[in-house]
Amino acid sequence: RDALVEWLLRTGDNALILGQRLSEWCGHAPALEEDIALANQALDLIGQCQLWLGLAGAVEGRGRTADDLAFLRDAGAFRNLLLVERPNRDFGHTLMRQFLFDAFHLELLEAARASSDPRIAEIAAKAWKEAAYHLERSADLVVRLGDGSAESHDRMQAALAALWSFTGEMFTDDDHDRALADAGVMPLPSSLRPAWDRTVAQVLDEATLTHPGEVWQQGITDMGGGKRGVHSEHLGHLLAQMQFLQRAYPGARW
Amino acid sequence: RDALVEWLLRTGDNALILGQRLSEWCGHAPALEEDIALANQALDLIGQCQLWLGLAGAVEGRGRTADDLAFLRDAGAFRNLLLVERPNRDFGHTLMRQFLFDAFHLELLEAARASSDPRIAEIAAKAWKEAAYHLERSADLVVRLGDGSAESHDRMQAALAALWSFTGEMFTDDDHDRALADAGVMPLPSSLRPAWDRTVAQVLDEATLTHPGEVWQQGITDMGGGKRGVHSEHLGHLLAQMQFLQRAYPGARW
Amino acid sequence: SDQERAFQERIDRNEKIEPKEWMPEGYRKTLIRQIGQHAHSEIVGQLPEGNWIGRAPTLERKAILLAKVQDEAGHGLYLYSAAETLGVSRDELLEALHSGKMKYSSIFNYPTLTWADMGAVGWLVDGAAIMNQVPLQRTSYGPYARAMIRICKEESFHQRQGYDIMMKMCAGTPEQKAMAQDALNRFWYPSLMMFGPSDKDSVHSEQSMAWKIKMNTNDELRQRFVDQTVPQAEYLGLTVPDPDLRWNEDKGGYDFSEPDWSEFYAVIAGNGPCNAERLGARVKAWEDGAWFRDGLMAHADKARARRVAAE
Amino acid sequence: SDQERAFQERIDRNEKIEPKEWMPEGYRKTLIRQIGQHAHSEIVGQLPEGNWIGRAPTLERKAILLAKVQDEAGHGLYLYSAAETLGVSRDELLEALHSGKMKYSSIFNYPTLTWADMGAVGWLVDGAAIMNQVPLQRTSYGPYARAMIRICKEESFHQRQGYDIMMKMCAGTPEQKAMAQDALNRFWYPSLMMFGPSDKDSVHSEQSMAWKIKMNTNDELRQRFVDQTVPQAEYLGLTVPDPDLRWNEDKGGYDFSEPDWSEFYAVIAGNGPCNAERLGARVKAWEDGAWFRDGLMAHADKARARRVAAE
Repeated sequence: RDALVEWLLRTGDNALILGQRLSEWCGHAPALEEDIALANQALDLIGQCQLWLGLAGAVEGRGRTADDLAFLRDAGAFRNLLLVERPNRDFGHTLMRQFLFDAFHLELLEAARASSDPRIAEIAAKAWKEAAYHLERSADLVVRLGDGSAESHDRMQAALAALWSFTGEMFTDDDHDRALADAGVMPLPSSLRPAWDRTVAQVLDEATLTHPGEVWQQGITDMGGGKRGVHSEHLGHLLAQMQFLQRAYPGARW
Repeated sequence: RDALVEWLLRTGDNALILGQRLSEWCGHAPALEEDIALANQALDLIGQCQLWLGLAGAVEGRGRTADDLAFLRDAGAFRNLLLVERPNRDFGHTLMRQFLFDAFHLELLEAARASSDPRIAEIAAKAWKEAAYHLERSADLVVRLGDGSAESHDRMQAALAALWSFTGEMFTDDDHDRALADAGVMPLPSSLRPAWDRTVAQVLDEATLTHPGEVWQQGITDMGGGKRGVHSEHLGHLLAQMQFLQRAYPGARW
Repeated sequence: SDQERAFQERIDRNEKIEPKEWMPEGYRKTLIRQIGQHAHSEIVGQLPEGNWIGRAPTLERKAILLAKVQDEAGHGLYLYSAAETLGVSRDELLEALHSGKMKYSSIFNYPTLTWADMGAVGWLVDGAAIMNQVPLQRTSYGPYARAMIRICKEESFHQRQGYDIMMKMCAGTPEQKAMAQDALNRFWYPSLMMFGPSDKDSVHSEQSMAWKIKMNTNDELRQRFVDQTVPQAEYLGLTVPDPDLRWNEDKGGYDFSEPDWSEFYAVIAGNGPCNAERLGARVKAWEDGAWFRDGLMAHADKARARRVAAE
Repeated sequence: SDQERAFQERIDRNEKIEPKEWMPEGYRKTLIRQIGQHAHSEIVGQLPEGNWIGRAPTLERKAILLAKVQDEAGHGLYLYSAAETLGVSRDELLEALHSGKMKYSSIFNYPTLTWADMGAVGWLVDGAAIMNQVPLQRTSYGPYARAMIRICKEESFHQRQGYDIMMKMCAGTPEQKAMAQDALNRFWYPSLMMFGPSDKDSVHSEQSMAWKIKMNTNDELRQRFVDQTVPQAEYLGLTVPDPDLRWNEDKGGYDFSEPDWSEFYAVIAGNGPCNAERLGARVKAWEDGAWFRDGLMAHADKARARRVAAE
């Protein structure tokens, strides 16, 4: 059960934190269509997070709701990947982060749709459709901007370089992962890698972007990584904003 | 007593919020000397805020400490001027904000040193020395940058233009101010204006900066202004960060 | 001229004017100004609410607010499209916004300071907007009328959501109730201003009404808004910040105080609490996004060239 | 050469070398590298603590942390001045930092994630720094030795403040105690790394010790640090994250596990959790501040020209 709660928190927190990041763009995107698309993706992710965290609370059995988990945990209890808490920076950075995550997310949900746990399979079936659309969109934009102007190419390449070292964490296996794999609930994260590699290589190629190759990866040592609750300094600042009202007015209903 | 508490909150909150803003520069200033100077000013202001808010809590008589007042009020209960919550933006902006405030602060503390309330006079005597040094420093830098390169001149002029409409609030009189003036505790804010006008005009002149003249002032209507607790959107974000730990761990001792 | 007379007769018969059809220049210009300003209001209007998406107090509230802001961007899109049928591009309109030549609704120059403001904006600001927009579903210009039908449906949904936030706040802790009252205090008069100056001071009104671009006078709509809103405030247990507000049996509506029109003109002139920030945010978004739009265009050019080469 | 021999004899007699005096190029270069790196560490070291000034939990803690960070900038200033006596300007050193040619202490490439990290940084990081620096008060180069005396006094004050934070956290709520333990877990091995690689892998060491630029071996200092720190951890009721830690009666010190040196080299090579952010923040501060420094110089030039004209 611990491993299951852990997996649900990881999956739900990824959706929550990335949704929070995307919503920072609201009203500031480079085109109206992007404002709409980003709000829509954020909305999908927040919706998924409600389901995953709701289930996490139910499985945990300590009476915590999705809102309790979202708004009353401090950074060290969050289990999202380092990738999704990276700051937005320029729009190319935001898109590249989205693409790298979407390509992983789709594989993860694809596997989750086939989970032996029907609660997971059910949520994943809904989320998978959204993720497929997100990936379609982010891959398309990565291609168009990579193979666009000289400036857009350079910005996408720079974004790729800045974010690449945060992708390794998606495919690390730990004891929780192994427990779920042994129980047939979810395959090992490392097993998702080949498909992700293929998608990424193909899109980068079409985008005329240079694949970063083997570089040092963040958060994959025993002591580190968002999956284990060791985050970057960014998450604390994000949570201070996100959780303000629940912290300042404990017990109030909204 | 209400008027006295109000004045102490206004004075203490100005110090707190400006100190908080200055401390955001920590490690990011354009020269090591500025890192040191800004940290020092922030430190002075936080020290003053402890004294003013401590006295506010004592006069109020509801058992609130300076920390309670700093960390457990929401934005609408803060009484600082809109000027001090303006974002830092570039360093010229930060310096101009500091100069416009220091020139006011010194006059205020000058008057407060002569207050009929000995508790106020005592704190003001200490704070006055610090404020005098702050003003010396900020005025000097405004002059050097105004009368510096073309770029530094333009940046200082732009900062002045952006901040000027927030200076009017410093000199508005309301019922609380009038009550204190009637009791001989503090002169009316409006009475501080001529000296401030002279200082500002002289420094801007020496800095070869154009005085903005008469422009619309923010926060001076009946419905608005930081002194009445109607702030900008910036304050809520600032407080969400500043108050995080006290909010997230109520009752803990640090 | 005959053409103008025939045009006016069509309007009087409640026929819809369609894009390719002849229309007087004044009609076209007035429509562009009005639709453009409305479109700008939708996109600038994302900002005050965007300020609280990150701090929404529950996941549900965050999702609702995101959906609402997404709808607003969508309304912007319909309206720019409607304006485009009059021969002005979205980019031209945006340039006019960024240079200050075109305006957006002044209400968005007020800050959103507490979560209750998300309620007040939905309840009062969207409420006032609907009051303006419902009659415009019958406006004479076809694309505009059709955009309005679509928009009104969503707006009334937004208004209910805003009122729902207010209900929760008013049924909540004393602090929440105080936030709700404070939000009403701050948004009441700016909402009344949304209908524009009093009829006697309003320019262009007569011609616009003849053309059915404007369907009611400012004062009519304002009265309707007050009459609708006061009972809602009472139901919430909130006090409208107007000591002179009272029911007038004779006219079958409320007597109420005029907003401070000098404030209205000051805000219009660029001196509201947030003008510089709102317009600055939009200009920055546009400038920061130039490389993105250029990149997409460069890609489209390349793709076209490749298609041509392949043919 | 004779000069070199005489120089070494002066060092052996514990004479201080002063700026204008002859010294071997290697001595000068090694000192510049060492003092410069130390100066860079002070200014980069502002960042991880700066991260919590805005969120310090009480006004008192905020003031203490501000004062500490201010001291660090001051130490940077002394140290750049000491380096300048060796013929290298502050701007040259900063350029070397920004281009990655010079390093700063790798410990600052770890993030500060909770308030307890402010305790751990003071207790462990400043503790390790002092362990390094106390012997350097007797280093052979006069300006460096004098800077060290001044710095050590303040550092030991900082260390006590850090330990005081840890005491409060450990005497606090279970959550606070857990934060304290977590901070120790994360900072223990990186602190051990601060003394550099094991003597057998350490380059330059022998010559530096002969010159009295380095007064003790890395392993000596690390042992001393562990022996001092373990009882302090016990007093706090915290567990050092090393299952093999035990008292060795024979050597009169603790046996302990080596840190993961592959991590050390990875962080040195730029791959720590915060390298890009730390260096990026400094480079941005420098670049964003160019107009400020240029403006002050332009003013100084003008003022000089005016003085000359007036003479």
